[in-house]
Amino acid sequence: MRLLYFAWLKTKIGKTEETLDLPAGIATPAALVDWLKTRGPGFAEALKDRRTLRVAVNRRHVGWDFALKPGDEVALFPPVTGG
Amino acid sequence: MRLLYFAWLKTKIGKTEETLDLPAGIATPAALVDWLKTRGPGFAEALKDRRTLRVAVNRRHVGWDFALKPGDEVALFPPVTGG
Amino acid sequence: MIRVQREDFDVGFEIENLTRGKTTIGGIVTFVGTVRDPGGANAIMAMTLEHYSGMTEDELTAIEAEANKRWPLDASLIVHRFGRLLPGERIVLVVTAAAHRTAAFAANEFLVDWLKTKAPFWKQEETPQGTRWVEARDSDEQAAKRWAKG
Amino acid sequence: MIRVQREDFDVGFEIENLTRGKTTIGGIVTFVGTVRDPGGANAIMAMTLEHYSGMTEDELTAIEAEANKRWPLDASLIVHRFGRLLPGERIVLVVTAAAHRTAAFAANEFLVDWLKTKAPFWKQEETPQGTRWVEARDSDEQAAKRWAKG
Repeated sequence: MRLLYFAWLKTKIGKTEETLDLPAGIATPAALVDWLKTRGPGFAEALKDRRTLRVAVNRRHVGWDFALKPGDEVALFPPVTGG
Repeated sequence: MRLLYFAWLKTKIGKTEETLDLPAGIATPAALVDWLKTRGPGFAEALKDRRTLRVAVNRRHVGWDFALKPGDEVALFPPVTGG
Repeated sequence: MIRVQREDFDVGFEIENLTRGKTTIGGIVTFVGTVRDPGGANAIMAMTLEHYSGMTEDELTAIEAEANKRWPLDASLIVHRFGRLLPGERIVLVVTAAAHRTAAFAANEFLVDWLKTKAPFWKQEETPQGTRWVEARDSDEQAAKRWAKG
Repeated sequence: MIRVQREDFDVGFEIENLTRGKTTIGGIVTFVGTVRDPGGANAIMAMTLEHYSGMTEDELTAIEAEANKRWPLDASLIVHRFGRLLPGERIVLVVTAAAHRTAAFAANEFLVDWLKTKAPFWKQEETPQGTRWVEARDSDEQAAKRWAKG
């Protein structure tokens, strides 16, 4: 799957995107975030409070319990501030 | 006083403006309209229903019971349709 | 700023001229009213706007001041044309600029509603059946009433 | 029509290009969002807009379609910039045109409220104290909620 990070998530995690295999047992964005948090202090800091985050799968806003599939493009970002 | 007519009043009355002395006893636009109606069929036709008319004195919208003074500029017109 | 004129106006130029260098502005709302040809049985070939020269300018100045009293605007502009106009031609321009968009939108709608019901302009339409004066619309009166202060 | 671009846009040209020859239009509403420098303790020197390329275009296309479903628009346009912008520079353009002004105003406010809360853009400000990411405003969330269908 392709993972994208935007705004301050990008800064804290230290990268814009990465490609990895969806780990076994990870079926939702909520579970994915919990797993990502174990990958290092940058991830743990950036993802510590899910209420400050939003998630999109294949370029559409989704909820934390959305059903992930292998090959999905998952983007994590703070609430948007456009316009 | 100066009298101005706009839109279809102008057409029915047959003139855009005229200057005349405020007749004795005419103290309001309501009384003025009643007096004007006696001046001919064009006036009678144009002014027959005051609900279809609006009045401005010295370039300000006023009510039919506004107190007229000699030298006022009085304009009669239908409801506006600008914008 | 207000202007009443026969000539067309350049929307981009007017916005730029009004707001240039004002870095406290966050939102600019613009309304352009155009001559509409409804087509079919209501088709029009042209429209002539008559106005009460002198009163028009006074009224536009007063309503612009009222909008600036009600909302914190950084800039505002009303340009209204008169004379004969063809379908698609611009009639009126209202620009309102403020730090926040809500004030700019509200002030703009207030001004446009007001123009429809109070500004001394009268429209005469040229139709295949002849010319006719446009009647005031009750929906415009209702729209204007929502701004009345309680 | 929607566009996401780094370059500035010409408001007058965009309106003219969108509406030229469409004589069923009676009212055109335009919103231009600009980089605001609040000054004082909140002064900013510049702002950088990051966006999610691809998703942004999809989302703008979808919301424009939704606005056209909700209101009878004759034409609509959204142009949103990204990259580094200075105070006073244009960020976003929303144009809505309809036979009657009420539809054009409502659709425009709907689109702008939506852009503030859903379009995947993030603003980073450069201040005398350093750079900071702008936080989402609760007032924008509230403004967007008024369009939710019951």
